[in-house]
Amino acid sequence: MSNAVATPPVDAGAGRTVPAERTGRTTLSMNQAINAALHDALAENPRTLVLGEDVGRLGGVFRVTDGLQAKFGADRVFDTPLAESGILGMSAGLAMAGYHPIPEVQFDGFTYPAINQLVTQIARMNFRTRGALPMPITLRMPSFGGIQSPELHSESLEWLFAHVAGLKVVSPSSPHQAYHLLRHAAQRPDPVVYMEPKSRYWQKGRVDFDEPGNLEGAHVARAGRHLTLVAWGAMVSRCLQAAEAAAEDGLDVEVLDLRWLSPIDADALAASISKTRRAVVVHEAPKTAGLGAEVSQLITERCFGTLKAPVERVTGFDVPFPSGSLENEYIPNIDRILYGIQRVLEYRRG
Amino acid sequence: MSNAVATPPVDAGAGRTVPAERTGRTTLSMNQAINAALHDALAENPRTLVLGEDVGRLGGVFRVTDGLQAKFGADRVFDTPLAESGILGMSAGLAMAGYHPIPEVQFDGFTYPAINQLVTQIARMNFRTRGALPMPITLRMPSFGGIQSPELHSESLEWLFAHVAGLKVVSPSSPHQAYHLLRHAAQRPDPVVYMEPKSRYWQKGRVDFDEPGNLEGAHVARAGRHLTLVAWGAMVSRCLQAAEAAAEDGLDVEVLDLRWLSPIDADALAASISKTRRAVVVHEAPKTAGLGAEVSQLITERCFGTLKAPVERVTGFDVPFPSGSLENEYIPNIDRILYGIQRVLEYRRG
Amino acid sequence: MNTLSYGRAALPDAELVRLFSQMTQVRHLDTSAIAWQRQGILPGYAPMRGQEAAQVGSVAALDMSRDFVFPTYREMGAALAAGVDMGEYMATHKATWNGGMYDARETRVTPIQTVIGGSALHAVGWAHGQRLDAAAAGADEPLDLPVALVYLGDGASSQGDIHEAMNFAGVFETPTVFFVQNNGWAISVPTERQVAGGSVAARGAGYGIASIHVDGNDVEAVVQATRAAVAHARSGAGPAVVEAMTYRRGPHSTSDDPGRYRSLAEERRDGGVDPMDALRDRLLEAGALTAEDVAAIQSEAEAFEERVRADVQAQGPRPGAEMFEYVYQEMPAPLREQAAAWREESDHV
Amino acid sequence: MNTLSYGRAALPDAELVRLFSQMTQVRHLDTSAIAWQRQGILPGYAPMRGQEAAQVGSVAALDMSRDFVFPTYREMGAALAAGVDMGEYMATHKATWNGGMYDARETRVTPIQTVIGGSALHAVGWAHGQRLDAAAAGADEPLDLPVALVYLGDGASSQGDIHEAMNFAGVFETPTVFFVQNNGWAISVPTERQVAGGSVAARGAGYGIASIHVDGNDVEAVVQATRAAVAHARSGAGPAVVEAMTYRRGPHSTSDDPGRYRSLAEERRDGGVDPMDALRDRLLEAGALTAEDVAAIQSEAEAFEERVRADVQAQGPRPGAEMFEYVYQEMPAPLREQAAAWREESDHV
Ligand SMILES: Cc1ncc(C[n+]2csc(CCOP(=O)(O)OP(=O)(O)O)c2C)c(N)n1
Ligand SMILES: Cc1ncc(C[n+]2csc(CCOP(=O)(O)OP(=O)(O)O)c2C)c(N)n1
Ligand SMILES: [Mg+2]
Ligand SMILES: [Mg+2]
Repeated sequence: MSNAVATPPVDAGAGRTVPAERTGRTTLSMNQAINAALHDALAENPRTLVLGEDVGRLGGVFRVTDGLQAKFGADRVFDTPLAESGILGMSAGLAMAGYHPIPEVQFDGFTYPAINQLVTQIARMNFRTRGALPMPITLRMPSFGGIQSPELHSESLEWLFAHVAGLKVVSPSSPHQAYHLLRHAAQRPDPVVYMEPKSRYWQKGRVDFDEPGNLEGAHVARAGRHLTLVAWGAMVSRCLQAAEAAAEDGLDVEVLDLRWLSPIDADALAASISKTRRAVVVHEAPKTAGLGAEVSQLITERCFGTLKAPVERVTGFDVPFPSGSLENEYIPNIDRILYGIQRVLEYRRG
Repeated sequence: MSNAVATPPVDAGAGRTVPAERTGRTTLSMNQAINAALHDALAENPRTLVLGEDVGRLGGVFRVTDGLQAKFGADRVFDTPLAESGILGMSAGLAMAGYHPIPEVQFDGFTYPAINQLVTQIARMNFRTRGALPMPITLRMPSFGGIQSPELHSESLEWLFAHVAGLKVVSPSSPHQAYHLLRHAAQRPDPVVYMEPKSRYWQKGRVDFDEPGNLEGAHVARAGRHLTLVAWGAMVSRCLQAAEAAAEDGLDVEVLDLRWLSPIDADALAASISKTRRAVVVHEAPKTAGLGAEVSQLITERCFGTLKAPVERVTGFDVPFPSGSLENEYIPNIDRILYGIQRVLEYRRG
Repeated sequence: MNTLSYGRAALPDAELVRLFSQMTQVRHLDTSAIAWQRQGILPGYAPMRGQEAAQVGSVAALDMSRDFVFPTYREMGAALAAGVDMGEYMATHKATWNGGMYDARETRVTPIQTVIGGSALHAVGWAHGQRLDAAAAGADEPLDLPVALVYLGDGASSQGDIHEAMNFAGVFETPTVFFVQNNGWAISVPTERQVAGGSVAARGAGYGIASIHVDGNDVEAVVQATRAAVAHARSGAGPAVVEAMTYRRGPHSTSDDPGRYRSLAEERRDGGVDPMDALRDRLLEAGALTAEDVAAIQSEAEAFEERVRADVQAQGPRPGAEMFEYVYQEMPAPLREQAAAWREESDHV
Repeated sequence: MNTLSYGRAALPDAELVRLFSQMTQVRHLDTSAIAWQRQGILPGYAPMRGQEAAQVGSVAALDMSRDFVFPTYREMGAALAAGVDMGEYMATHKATWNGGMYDARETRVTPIQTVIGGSALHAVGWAHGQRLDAAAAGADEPLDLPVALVYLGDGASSQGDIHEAMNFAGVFETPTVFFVQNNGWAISVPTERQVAGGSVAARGAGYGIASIHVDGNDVEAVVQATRAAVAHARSGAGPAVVEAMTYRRGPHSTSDDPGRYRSLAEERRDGGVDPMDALRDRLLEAGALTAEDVAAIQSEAEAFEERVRADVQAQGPRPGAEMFEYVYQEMPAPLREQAAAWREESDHV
């Protein structure tokens, strides 16, 4: 058997024709929304490819690529050998050949073997070649914790990606955003890391195909006056819950879904916190040198004069992500977020 | 030829006997001081090993391991094949066998291929095994820019190492510190990343073998009253120069050499900034999500009530480290540090 | 290809019976663990049905008083054979502690590895340490070294770390045995789309490493082949690769659905004879076992499973404080503060 | 071993003369670049003396109108042969722009790679793209694919990425030629302590990849061998490894001191006959060249070197604004702000 030769797609030729644009509204789970976005990206651009471990016949361990190989054929949606550096390095070469690869890393924690290709090659190729060989690569991976996974299946890597010049980083918090942000990312000429909050894959939500909304920058997930919770990915819904709980105490909490972790929307942070004058940043990654430090410092730089208290961070601890039975001790829960809010409210200048 | 069999050391047996303790003071360049520390670590503990690319016969591309193989033999100081993941993975195995490996990565930017072994294995093995298999590994690498090196020979990776639970990170700024901090690191039961500021290798300084001074936490490199510059590695001497320049304008600037980048000495930051009430953090890495964000936020958390202005960051830009002819545009220079100081001094609450 | 030949001298019946009995325990525990997952006792599990001969047979070739084993997440059978407490082993699947609760130093079995290919270099480094120990002790040739045996799958053979490990092992001539269980699949990807050239053992040749291809479903052959590889490594002659051809008869994990990528007919065809059945029939035929013996062995396995299940069910979550305690040997002050803050907030709740 | 045989049909004299002339340019420029470094014109340089035949010969086997070359930092000769402007090439050594100032898309030569092994997977991905293009266009077998040729050293063969690249190339049967210049050394580490098993080409066998061992100092043999590898890849038969045995006659780089790890006597012994001398003598003997021709070729090379030197000396540093400009195709707002702040502070100074 020649591996190089594609198995013909079930629905041959489908990949070459743009299907009727999706219109209207529907209800989808996040993994379905991502699947739809991948489908439409493949349909729209014949040079878009999906590759990774088990993305083909299996449809991905979370079924995110379900049906795509059957529809678009094994030349456009294909399984690779088990090697993450290989997947990203091959994607770089495909981009040089004019393709738009959408590689998947099967789990967040298996990005580490590919960091060299990501940081020294993909992120820098446009720079190194003075724009001659851009890298329109959309790197997807299931991210963050929350589903009691085995070791290294619950990492939060935004702190790493966000530091790397040449990359952009985005994480959706709802099916609607998941669909539109992925379509948007897959049309960019620069590499974008797209972090999928795996604990939200099965959460259903309304997707409006006609009204994507603004796809750049942060998004106010809940407006409020007294304090701003800043979060992304799976922590957005947790912050919304915390805001509800705080509302019972008469506290009107704003929740800012940062969405883009690189570039960070500092204007949105400033707009929110100039109003609320108090902020808590929430993330799952360990605290030290996590992205919360950058977000806090950006807020402080912009709002020093109006801030009532130092920005508080409610985050994972400076420990390896623990095993499932301890995950609720590690991931910020509603109580810890409320304690963080309380510390900010009770802060008195020393 | 069997590679596995060691070439006998020139000075056979020297590795087994602890040489007369070094005493008194002497003047050494930083690479000589590191060499002396490696020598003494090898002499002190027969289970200490030095390994890496070209560390043996060549004595390292910066001559930091010069003479060590001749002295201690090719079983204890040995060249590896050209593979950084291999070097760190092998070090993990050697640590499991009761050795204390001191691996070298030849240049900062070639740590990327080893990130998986460093982050998922070395940093977590003590945790994973509940203390049964600790990883007393001291990972050395020439770090930072300043000598017009080729691409990827000028990276600043402290932002990455400092985030990783299970690692400790230190960077010396003088020959004296280089000697003592390395001795100290090499005696620790935990993995320590030791970042050598390559632009300072040839800078001479006095080393006092009798008085190591405190080896934990930060170090006040220059006392001052009006503002604190926080820095590490090669930026310490640049900040000292900036402080001298500022002194001409009657400004009394404190320079805090952070030294340990994990754990960060928050008490020392608080002590300094409660006094000066103003701070500028200086580093070579890109600004966004660099360690300056964490340092700034720690200062803000501890000193919010007394801070006169938001902590200012003078850092590399959010771009790949550029080629040599642009390096002075990229690395914070004295002018940029002075501008940063000025912004802090001129800050008025909006 | 630098093929290592190995003796075909038959194993004594008593030894085969011991192996059969161990394999029976393994099979029963494996089958049960899948049931435990369905019953909610375990959040997940990675079945190894069909790989009992490869795992139990390879460990039988080791001297666990001095050798060291580097497993992946699918080596329950190897861990059992190496003497690991199965309650402590299952702790990783119970989500009690990642890597398991057994003492890696005491058992001489490294913690369960989730990173594909992550342990191979450790097995090279550890083995090189044995060489250095021998050199420091002035040991004579041929050496008599402790050996590191690292497990890897066909999928793992694609990882760069495996290549670096084999090359390092070749260059330093470390006493490392790379034991490959080629079970036909890496989740949904079949070996022919994974392993260019088709043979992991053939890779060994590229590094000048001795290698052996063996029927991984024949426990006697596995013992013989692994003994040869271990003896080679032990003597100081360098590393060896053993490629044991077997078949993953179950799903990749309890959350996998193999029906999406292979049919039952294919499973039946590719899986061939079950190694358990083959060994049992052979021992019955040879008169080494009677039907009653088989039944007794099965009952023992059932009793064993019950004890392990009780242990697993009794296992509560670890105290949260351990999250902080085990990160370092020397806990840094900021982490101590985080632990204190965590305790305060947990106590309040 | 899956050895690819190749035709030994002699190259026409005219072609050999053209290659000799190119090699002479390369040798002269290489020698000069070392001098430039001593004179302070370049901050550093990586000499390739002794590898002219391997580099010029391998490019001669390509069709630069459609193939693509993936060099390391030591492929000045290959870049020259591929038509890269040498002033733009030297920009990397002048510290003007990392990777060089030449247009990678126009020249079909990727930027100078400093990460050992970093480009091999790109050559696999790019080549796979050619296969996909052919499939989408419904091309007939045997295919006539554009080929990716990636250079690597003996030292690079130790990197995990090389293994992953060869395996991917094997699995996807990409038209990739891995051209290994085994020059005996990776900085101070000799091949025998680097390459377990001793042969990089032998690694190919482990991936079912066709491979060729060739005398890298014999330009004719290099052309023939590489043509065979390229033809194999072009036809769709899959990747190939060419291992060209040569010798790094100079230091690793202008900051290296080879005296620390090899003696002059060893250099003389291991280096053998200089490939330049061998080819010149052969062409003189065959009457394909006269002594006057040789002198003329040398003068041309000298004139060429002067032009390149003038270009390099004329090269000023790039405007600092380019640091910001080329990071992205779509510059994000915070970076635009940083660029503005940078400009303001630079203008003040
Ligand atoms: C570095 C890394 N990448 C991906 C995964 C996800 N993953 C877990 S098991 C597996 C397949 C492994 O196949 P193989 O090596 O053949 O072992 P088997 O599962 O067949 O025992 C994959 C892709 C992982 N655990 N680690
Ligand atoms: C990933 C990585 N590790 C280390 C280095 C430092 N380094 C530069 S060249 C070199 C030796 C390369 O040897 P080889 O591959 O044989 O190529 P040659 O220099 O002989 O052309 C080393 C170790 C590097 N550039 N990249
Ligand atoms: Mg398998
Ligand atoms: Mg070489």
